[in-house]
Amino acid sequence: MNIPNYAPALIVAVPLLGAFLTPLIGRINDKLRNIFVILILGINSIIVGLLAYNIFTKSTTGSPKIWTYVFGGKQEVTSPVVRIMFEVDAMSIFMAIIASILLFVVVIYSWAFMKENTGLDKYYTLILLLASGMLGMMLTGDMFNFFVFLEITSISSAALVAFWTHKGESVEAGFKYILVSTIGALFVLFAIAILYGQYDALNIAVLSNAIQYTFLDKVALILLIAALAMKAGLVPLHMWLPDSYSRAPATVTVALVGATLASLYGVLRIVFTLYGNTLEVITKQIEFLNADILVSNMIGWFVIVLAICSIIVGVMMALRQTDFKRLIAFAAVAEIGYMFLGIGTKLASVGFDTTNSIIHAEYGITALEGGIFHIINDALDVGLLFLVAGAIYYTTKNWSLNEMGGLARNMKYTTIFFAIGLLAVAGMPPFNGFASKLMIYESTFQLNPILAIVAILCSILILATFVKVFHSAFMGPALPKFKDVKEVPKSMLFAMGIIACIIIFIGLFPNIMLENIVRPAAEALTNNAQYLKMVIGVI
Amino acid sequence: MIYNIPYIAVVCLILVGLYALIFKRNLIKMIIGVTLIESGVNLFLITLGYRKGSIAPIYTNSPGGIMALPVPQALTLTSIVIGVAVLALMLSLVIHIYRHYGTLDVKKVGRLKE
Amino acid sequence: MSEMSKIVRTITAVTFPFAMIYGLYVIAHGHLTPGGGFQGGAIVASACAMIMVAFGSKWTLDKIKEKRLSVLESVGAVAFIGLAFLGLIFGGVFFSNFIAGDDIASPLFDNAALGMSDINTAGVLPLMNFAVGLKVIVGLFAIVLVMAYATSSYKEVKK
Amino acid sequence: MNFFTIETGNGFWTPIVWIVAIIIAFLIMYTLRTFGKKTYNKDNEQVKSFLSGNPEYTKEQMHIKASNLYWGFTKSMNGFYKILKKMHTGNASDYVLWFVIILAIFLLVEVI
Repeated sequence: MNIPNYAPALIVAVPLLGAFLTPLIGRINDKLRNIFVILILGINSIIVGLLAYNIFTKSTTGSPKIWTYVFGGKQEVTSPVVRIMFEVDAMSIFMAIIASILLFVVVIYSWAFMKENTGLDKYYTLILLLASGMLGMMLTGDMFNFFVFLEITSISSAALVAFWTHKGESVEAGFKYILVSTIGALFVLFAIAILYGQYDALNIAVLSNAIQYTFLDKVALILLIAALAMKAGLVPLHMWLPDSYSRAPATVTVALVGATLASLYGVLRIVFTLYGNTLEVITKQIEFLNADILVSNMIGWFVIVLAICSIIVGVMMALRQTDFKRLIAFAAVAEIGYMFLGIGTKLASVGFDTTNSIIHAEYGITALEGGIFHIINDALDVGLLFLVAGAIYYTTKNWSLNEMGGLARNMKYTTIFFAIGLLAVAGMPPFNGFASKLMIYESTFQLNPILAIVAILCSILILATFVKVFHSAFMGPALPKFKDVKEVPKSMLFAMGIIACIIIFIGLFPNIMLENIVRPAAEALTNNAQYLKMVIGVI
Repeated sequence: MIYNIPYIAVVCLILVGLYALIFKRNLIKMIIGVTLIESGVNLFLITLGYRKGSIAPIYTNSPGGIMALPVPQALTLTSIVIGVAVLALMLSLVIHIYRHYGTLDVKKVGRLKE
Repeated sequence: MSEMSKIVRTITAVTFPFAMIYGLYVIAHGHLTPGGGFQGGAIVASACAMIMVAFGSKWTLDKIKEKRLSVLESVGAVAFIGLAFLGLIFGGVFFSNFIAGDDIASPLFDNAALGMSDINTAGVLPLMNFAVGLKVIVGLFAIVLVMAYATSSYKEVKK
Repeated sequence: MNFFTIETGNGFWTPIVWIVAIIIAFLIMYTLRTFGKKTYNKDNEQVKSFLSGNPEYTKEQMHIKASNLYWGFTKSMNGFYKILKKMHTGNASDYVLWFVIILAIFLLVEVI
């Protein structure tokens, strides 16, 4: 059997099968169940890797590849309108790689971290359901399918956030999360219904080909972007994010980072693929400016303003937190702002030249590449920091930074991992965060220097924030109450080590990542005609 | 005009749901607001597939004539199934919240802030 | 939840089989008429919930173990996904209807006048409906049961 | 293929240069360290902190807590933090309200 042909379906189906087999295996033996879950996600990662290899090695004609998979029918697509399809291009598989790395690390880390909890059958079931929901969101080519996977992701992750039901605040965070994500998902469904009512299609490529940008399309675009931005945690829709990130178990938080980034992927897909044909064509006259302005510029500047707000609010709130995980969560809000800054710059950079034809500024492409590159860097850096926070909770049973101090004496490896994560998330060279942030700074500087200055200043403040954490948790005199604290178990160290190694690798060889993975992903997003041609044969 | 009434109802349902979510302080009432929005969206989907005088889309022994579009109905069913799961999860979380906090007031429940 | 009066219990006992059979009918005819696994399952689950309301959650929990319910739920889900995987193995595509078309003409149901003598008219669809139905019955009933138990035990703690 | 250098349109970034700089800095540090006294003794009075005869604080009191760090910065930004505090109410209704507000603003920006 030729696995890459079936890979898009298998990537979603294998975790789903595993999720429902887990409680049955859990009745036999706990250790067997843990091995089974790790095995399932390992197999899944291998399938993702195989598919990624097939997509990123270009075909003989040099054009980017798009893998399509039709469910329940013959593979030759005659009319994609009524079929449920998976359309996997470089961007989708790029996100899938991130998700599978995070999930694989999470299950290894859970082995020791969640050992003392009861009801672990349900925990692993939900983790695997979350995996299949996230991966489905990233690979699907059908709007309604996207909604279904969005809801699977939010239900399973809300249940995971409230997994420690003996803590009131965890349950509260879970409730807030499910409330916000349900509202978001319902408005996504409303937008999908508007699109379906007009064009009688749900497939992204078909919709993208047919879309006219009528008034209803505008409403649908607004609903989609606002709802998905809320799920991605853009200020001022970010308030659920610190709540649920800080009160969930550390493993769940890392998986949640993946779920949040899946929503970000939704924004990218909708702006660049679904509306990709129309946003750059339609102009509108602004009365008081007496100038033609592209619609994509309007959306771009709106996104940029919100992104700058996220960066500032996230950093400033992070600076005064005393709760370890809440602090990292606010820093994660700021990091999401950087990604949206890249996306917004790409949208705003489209303009007119002297002959009044539309041109794409070169720094726009760099901004988008930087934004996409920053997705993987943010996932790894923030993930590593959350895992370190979990390790400290494991030993001290406390989240408050005021109660900690001098932990570096007893937990050497954790300290090293935290230092790596700290420098990477603050964008210090030579770690991975710097490469992507540099691309964002340089491109936004050409759009508007103030944006770049704010971004750089806030990046410095992130460093200051984490230096505070480093001092108050790891430095200082050896406190007598932490005399017997030991280094965390090996499985947790191993999980953190995996992420730290990838961070250092990307930091030292940024161009390998950029040339082979990030650039094809950005190209897949911007080259909409190619997408339509590959999926439905329209040129 | 008469065929626009479902769309007006959709907007009303969604607005009432949002009103309940924003201004009601009881968590159970907020959940009712979520279900109202959900029913509004479901009604919208169903209305999209309906044509004047159409019959249910069952092919066996059908009397002929135009049929309602079955795809939105399938979508609605899926959305209802998801809605049930969300509702069950929300209610069980509310039970736990009441156990820990002893109140359902949304202002007093919001302990995680700043 | 405590048990209700004898009248309610008797009426429940009488109406329960009808509700059950109607729900199972909806599941079994899912591929022919409106309805299917989820709808029929919801009907059966509400019949079970009726039992629970009439006889009390304590009594119901004594009769049915919650763990068994979750195992049955997993079995339903695994059957559904397993059928989809069988489609991949035999039909070549995930979720493909690999036994549709191979009509098993049955002498038992030989109702040739209506032209519906075949048992197998929809391939895997009815099987998937059964799997979904099982999962929904058990899942919804477990949710209702656990919620009723959780709220009732809280009241007792308060007292 | 070029493994290291990223071209960013106008500039470039090479981690190798940075690593070389770090290595040189370490070498300088090491050489400076070798100039130090070899006969330094760890187990005598020299290592104790000099507090003008005052009693030494306990370890808990000596450690600067997280909420005391950056005290001046937060104090000077007090006006901004007041706004942020007002924003983060922790009330689930307000989360939905913010969503509706953003939706409305976006609609105005987009349609008008």
